[in-house]
Amino acid sequence: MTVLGYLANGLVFSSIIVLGSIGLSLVYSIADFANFAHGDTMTIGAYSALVTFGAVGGLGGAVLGLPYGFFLALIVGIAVAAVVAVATEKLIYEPLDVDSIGLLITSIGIAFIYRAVIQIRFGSDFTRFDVRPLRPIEALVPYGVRITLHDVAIFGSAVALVVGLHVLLQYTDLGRKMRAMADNPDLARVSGIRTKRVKLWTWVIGAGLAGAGGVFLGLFNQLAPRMGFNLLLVIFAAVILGGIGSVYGAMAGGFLIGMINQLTPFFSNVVEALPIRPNWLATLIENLVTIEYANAIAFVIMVVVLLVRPNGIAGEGAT
Amino acid sequence: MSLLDDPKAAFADLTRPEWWVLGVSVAFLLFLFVAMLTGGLSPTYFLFLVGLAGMYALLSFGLNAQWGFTGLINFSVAAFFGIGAYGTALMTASGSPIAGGFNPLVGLAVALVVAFVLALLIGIPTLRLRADYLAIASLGLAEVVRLIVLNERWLTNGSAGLRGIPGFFVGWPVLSTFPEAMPGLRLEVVPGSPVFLETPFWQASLNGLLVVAFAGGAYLVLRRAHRSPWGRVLRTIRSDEDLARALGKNTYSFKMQSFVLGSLIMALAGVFYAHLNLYVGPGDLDPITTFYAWVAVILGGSGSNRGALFGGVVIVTIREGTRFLNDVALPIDPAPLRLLLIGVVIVAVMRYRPQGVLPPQRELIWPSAVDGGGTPETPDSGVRERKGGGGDE
Amino acid sequence: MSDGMTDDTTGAADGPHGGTDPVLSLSGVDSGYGEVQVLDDCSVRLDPGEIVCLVGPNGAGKSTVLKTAFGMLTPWTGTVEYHGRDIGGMAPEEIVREGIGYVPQTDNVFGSLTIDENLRMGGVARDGGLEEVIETLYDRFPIIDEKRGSKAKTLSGGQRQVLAFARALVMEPDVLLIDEPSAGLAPNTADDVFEDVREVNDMDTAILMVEQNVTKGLGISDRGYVLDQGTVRFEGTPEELLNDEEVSQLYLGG
Amino acid sequence: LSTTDDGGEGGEGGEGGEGGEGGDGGDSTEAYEIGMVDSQTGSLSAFGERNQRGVNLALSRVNEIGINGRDLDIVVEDSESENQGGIAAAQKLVNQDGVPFLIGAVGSGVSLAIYESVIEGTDVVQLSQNSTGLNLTEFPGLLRMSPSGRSQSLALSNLITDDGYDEVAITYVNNDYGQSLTDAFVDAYDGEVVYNTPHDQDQQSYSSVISEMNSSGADAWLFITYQAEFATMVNEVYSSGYEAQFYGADSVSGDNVLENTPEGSIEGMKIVVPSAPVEEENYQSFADAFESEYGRQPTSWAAYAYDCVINAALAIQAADEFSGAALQDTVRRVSGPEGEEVTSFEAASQILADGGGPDDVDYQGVSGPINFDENGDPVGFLQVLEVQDHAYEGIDFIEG
Amino acid sequence: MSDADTENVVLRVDDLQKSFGGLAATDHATFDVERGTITGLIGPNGAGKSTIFNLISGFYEPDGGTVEVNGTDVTGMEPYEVAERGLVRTFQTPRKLEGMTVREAMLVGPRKQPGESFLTLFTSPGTAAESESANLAEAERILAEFEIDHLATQPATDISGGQMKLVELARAMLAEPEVLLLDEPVAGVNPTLAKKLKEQIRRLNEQGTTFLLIEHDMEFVMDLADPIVVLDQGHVLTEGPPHSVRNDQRVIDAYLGGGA
Ligand SMILES: Nc1ncnc2c1ncn2[C@@H]1O[C@H](COP(=O)(O)OP(=O)(O)OP(=O)(O)O)[C@@H](O)[C@H]1O
Ligand SMILES: Nc1ncnc2c1ncn2[C@@H]1O[C@H](COP(=O)(O)OP(=O)(O)OP(=O)(O)O)[C@@H](O)[C@H]1O
Ligand SMILES: CC(C)C[C@H](N)C(=O)O
Ligand SMILES: [Mg+2]
Ligand SMILES: [Mg+2]
Repeated sequence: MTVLGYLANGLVFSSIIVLGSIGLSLVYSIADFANFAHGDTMTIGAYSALVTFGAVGGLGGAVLGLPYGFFLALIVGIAVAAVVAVATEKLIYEPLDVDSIGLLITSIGIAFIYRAVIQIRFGSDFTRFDVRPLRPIEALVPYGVRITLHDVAIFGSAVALVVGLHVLLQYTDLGRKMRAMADNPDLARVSGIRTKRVKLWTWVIGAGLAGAGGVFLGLFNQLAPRMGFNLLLVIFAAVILGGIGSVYGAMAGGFLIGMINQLTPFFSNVVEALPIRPNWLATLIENLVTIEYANAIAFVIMVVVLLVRPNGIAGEGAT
Repeated sequence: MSLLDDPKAAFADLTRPEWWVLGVSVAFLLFLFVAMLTGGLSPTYFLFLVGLAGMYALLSFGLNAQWGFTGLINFSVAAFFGIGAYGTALMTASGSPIAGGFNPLVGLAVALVVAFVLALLIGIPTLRLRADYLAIASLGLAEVVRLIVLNERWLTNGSAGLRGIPGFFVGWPVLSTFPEAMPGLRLEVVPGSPVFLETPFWQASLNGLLVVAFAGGAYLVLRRAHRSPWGRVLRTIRSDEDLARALGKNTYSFKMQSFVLGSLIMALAGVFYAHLNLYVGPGDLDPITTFYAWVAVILGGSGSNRGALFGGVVIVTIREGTRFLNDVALPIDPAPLRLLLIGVVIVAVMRYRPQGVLPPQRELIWPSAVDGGGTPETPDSGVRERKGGGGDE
Repeated sequence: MSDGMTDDTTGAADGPHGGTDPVLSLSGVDSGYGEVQVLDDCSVRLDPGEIVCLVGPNGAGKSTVLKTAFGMLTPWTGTVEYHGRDIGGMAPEEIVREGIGYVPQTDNVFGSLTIDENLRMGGVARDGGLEEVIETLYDRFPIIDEKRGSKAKTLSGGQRQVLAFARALVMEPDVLLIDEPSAGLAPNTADDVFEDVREVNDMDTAILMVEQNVTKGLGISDRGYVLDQGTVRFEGTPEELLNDEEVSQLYLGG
Repeated sequence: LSTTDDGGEGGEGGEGGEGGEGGDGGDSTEAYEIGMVDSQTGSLSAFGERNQRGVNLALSRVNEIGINGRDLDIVVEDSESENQGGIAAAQKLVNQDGVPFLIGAVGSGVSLAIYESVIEGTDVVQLSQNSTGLNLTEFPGLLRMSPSGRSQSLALSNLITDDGYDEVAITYVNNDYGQSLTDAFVDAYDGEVVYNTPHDQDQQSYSSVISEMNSSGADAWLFITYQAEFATMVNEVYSSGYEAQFYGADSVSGDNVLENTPEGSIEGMKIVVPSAPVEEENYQSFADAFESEYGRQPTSWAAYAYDCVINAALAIQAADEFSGAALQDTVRRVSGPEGEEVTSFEAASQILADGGGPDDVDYQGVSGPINFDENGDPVGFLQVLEVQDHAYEGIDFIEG
Repeated sequence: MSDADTENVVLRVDDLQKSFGGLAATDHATFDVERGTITGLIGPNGAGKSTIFNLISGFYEPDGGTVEVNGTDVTGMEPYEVAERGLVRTFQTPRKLEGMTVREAMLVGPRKQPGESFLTLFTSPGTAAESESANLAEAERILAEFEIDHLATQPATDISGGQMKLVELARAMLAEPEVLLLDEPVAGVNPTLAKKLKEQIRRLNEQGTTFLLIEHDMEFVMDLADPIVVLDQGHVLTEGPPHSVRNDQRVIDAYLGGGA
């Protein structure tokens, strides 16, 4: 595969990570805790879409190899994830009188509950959307890029969602209110911001994006009760890398992590091609820059990035 | 003050949640004791649970010394735990690819040294920087250590894990043969439900002894260190590092001390684990351990040593106790039920004991200084009398 | 500013003070934090168009009075009335909409937002005309005008204080509660701020203010209260307070 | 309080009350209680789910008839697919519930961990339902129902050589199972292994792995991994447009793989699986019963779990007391080569009830003839499956 | 400048520069603080007073210029190293110590406590205990002087704004530094109490502590400080005894305004 090919794969995978990290980061800055149930919220979105798609079917036509019904399912997935998150906020988090780390622990419990419920309802085996898998786009293969129309759809929808969010944050008061709240909740109330409402919107957006991420993850790979949880570590890494609590940072972080994840084979090619001396060092590095160590490499790169940009990619306090 | 010096005062000193916890703990212990005597709970299994609880308590002591004391976010608990377990296993196990056959004391020493070096390696570059650095670097460290253990077969035996680990007391006088030497006992408290105490029980007792020694030692060290000027500086750092720096504290050095101390205690938990289960594998470095250590610290109340101890016990109760709830037949698929229960219990604890079960109550002032000072504990201004019911903020 | 409010209440029962109804009054309020009581049977009244100054030792409960009036704390007993309506326990974000503004003593700016955004946040509950008000405020406070695009956390202590004051003015409130407006201000800037308080007051806004700069604070006030241990110890015109030997000794540093 | 000498009590591993009670066999009407450690949650929970279907089916078979007039009861504990969870589960079963017979576990690593830390040194019988890792062979005390991966590896190497490939690319799941099978394969294979890299479980994408396999130039690709991971890889291979001849070891086959991969994507793939004798009538009836109960075809994993339960039940019936020591003695013999070959619990139990001893029965499982060897491994048949029209067709039988 | 002068100077700020983006917050500022004085530092809001404190105490790295404490160049040193050389500062916005009581928060003040060494805790606990008792007694004495002794066991975060300033000041005094930098110690403090604090500072000064003091309360500064350094837009506008500064037209224009 060519560099272009790896990059293309990276773009698609990044799209999913980005959707996950934005929500995590948003909730982090507004509700002020690291939500460990975020991964499982993605799972909820995916399974809701699965049920919906199963019920409505293709609905006639298709775009980018995806039946209309799938897009309806996507919307339902987003909606259900958002509703579940809002319900959890109302029923569990809001009545709690604990600090942020206490909320974090609570969210671990919530994550278990979500996952157990899904496993009780759907079993623990994996499954896929009933969408016909596609072959790579012929025109791109000569360039070493092997992606399908589905991949294009994932990337395109993710970009649309991210742009939509950007517009929302930039051109409506909501974004500013969110930042004000993240900064100083008491003063926000003093200024007349209805903080509970802002918080609910945050959950809606964060969980909705997570739901979308889950649906795409299911399309990209497959659905399983642990799918979201397995992605959580990567998403956390992306969020920290981007500078905790910064939405645009999370986008950048998610993008980078997704890329690195897919680029390891390319790195190992590069390392092999480099004239490293002395020889033992070359051997050592070649042995370490391999797929086995892919996740470790991602982390090492992250730490290096942090050393270069001490405040995360987006810089301190940026949103 | 300790219970031994002055039991009365020690009791009078207890806060309300402490009374609550003490009461519940005593009741729970009594319950377990009765269960054991009547054959409802096997003493051997109970001792295994004690071992697990001790192990989680150690992990949570270690994490508490980092997060609870100083606010250091360490996501590589599993890595230090694994270093402890693998350190001793590689030295003592018959299946070790590099050494093996050494006395477990050597294993203990090696494990601690490796954990020490690793803590320095990750602390030196990150502790000078913003708090998130440690978080992310430790997240990475956990993964790196796990992958090395998994992939470097020449060193760690890879995915096959290490077998043939001796018990901790092998080679010690008396203790090494103690379980076999003890006679089998038959206790019959409730007629018809005899309780047998045989070799596995005595073996489990030794393990219990070991973990009590480890955890007790760690607790004593931490308790003294915490309620002291040293612990106070750590708490200042946790709350406002700049202030500590302005007052002339070398915060980098303090953070390093706290980080290393915590890491060593985590490694100790690993050492115990290896000699408890007699087998270690790469799966033992799974991040789930980190996860549970965090839950333990926070359920117990960050910053409190007693809380950390309690948190360790709570984790085992949640994880293993739910197995018993599972015995009750329910009409749904039992498999994920325990997961569900664990989730519900965690949420419930946070709901009903929000400050963590035992939040830090004590001031970090050298005990004798406060007690000797004879200052009134209660504020004496007339305005601040307590009034029941009241406003919320 | 809602003029209608004032009209509504003119018909209501006469208050204790010569026929004018207070816009804001705390009567017999006990209040505090958690289980700790701070205010003890505390009564404070603000008449239309007045500037009232609260003075007293540190920890007397002055800030607590403002917080209770503004819904940050719920009174345990007693009432908080705004134009005769009980607003005790109403949430601050709603009280803002009723026409009361509040400048907290500490943590009173959004550090990670720019000056401009801080002011916009002050106006989230406005219906319109936001841009115009903000421009007027910039004109009035050149010290922050220069820094429109800077993050508030980079401001000096005094600049911050001005910004906090300006933020509360964006709503053009009916009643303004200010906690130590001059703390940390250079003498000339403090004078400016007091001048501004006056100006705001001239536009029909009643002001309840806490001040430690007693000479200047009482200097622009119509009435003053001395608070100690959560209770009103003295009440009177500025002259009465400043000339009272005991008050001056105990509380005003005289 | 009295002192017992060590052997005197029939020496169950556990001291729990119930272990003692069951000691005297026939009189009681209480159910016999044995334990099982399964992957109910965690990364192998899908296998656990399959196992439970087999277990439940077997239990209903056994309890229709009963053992000495008593029921069989299985306490299932969750290993969370992890060593720590597995050990804790086994500790509870052995030391608390006092079971003398423990079925467990799924992953080879967990089975070994349990053996090493709980079972070894006691006389509790451990019988793993699914572990195929090679290392289990080194522990004669640890029985398993699924045959060792060694025979699979040998069979795979022959198969690939016979198909004329002298280069192969391998990817295996990075655990004891994957590693040991791969090592055995590499040892046995004469051609060149041009790519040999592990992958972690539960990843969201394996595209780097498959793109490297593709670049390796080998035309034969061997997958030693689990179903979910394999399905992911197949889909990625398909959507990348790569082509190769696929080979696989046991855990890559299953209905769920077929259901979740596109038609044609694994056409012609050959998989060596430890096999139930699918031709046999007893398997057919098992499969039918399974299908009518669960609406799907059984996997070989369910068949192993099924056989574990039946074998345990027979061992209990044949033993003169319900203790670990006695079961150690009978567990191998009821399915061992001596005795009359029977293919159902009903028939076997009849022989025992008619006064037959453990050596008078040779239970032939639905998963194979069983017959544990001296290392505790079953003889096991292997079957070569080929994917034809997106379905598995048996094309060959190999004896282990 | 003679050696004797140098001896007398505990803090020397020489040509210090610091800018943020385009803004020169400190613009070639130069002044000395002589041993035994209470030196006032005044200037309009945003003049760069707090920035200079940050530069001196090592919280900011200067873009140029040097800082000397007791004759040692401390430019670029870590804050704790500067503090070890005898210079301690307070913060303008009081620092809140979460999870600590007022007296705990006070006890962080004393420098070089034996109990701050992990080893000492175990090797000679007696020493640690002794110094702790002494520090605690001292802390309680100062709290009483500041009229906040009734707050000793209150959570340090649950006190009024003015009380926080008092704790901040009291803690710095407990550190017993040679040079104490106070950033607006009496802003928000009740005038009656401020008067008392003035006496405290004066007494401490007589006992040998040198002060550099930022304050907008003119009565307070003019009474206490001599000399006074006036800062404007990052540089020293003028310097001198209170009466001359007070009457300097530039100071009146930039800072004091008509009312002073
Ligand atoms: N970290 C920073 N980033 C950007 N600008 C800053 C920063 N710190 C201070 N400034 C700017 O530098 C100037 C000087 O600020 P400084 O806090 O030193 O003023 P000050 O003299 O202490 O004022 P005050 O009396 O109001 O406290 C101000 O204009 C302020 O906005
Ligand atoms: N968040 C809080 N929790 C508990 N007690 C508090 C809290 N804030 C203030 N207090 C206490 O309430 C009393 C009154 O505080 P308040 O802030 O009203 O005083 P104040 O009169 O405004 O003083 P200052 O002039 O110092 O600002 C003080 O004794 C203080 O210790
Ligand atoms: C159920 C199977 C996937 C288990 C696998 N054969 C192992 O030994 O790990
Ligand atoms: Mg106040
Ligand atoms: Mg300042």
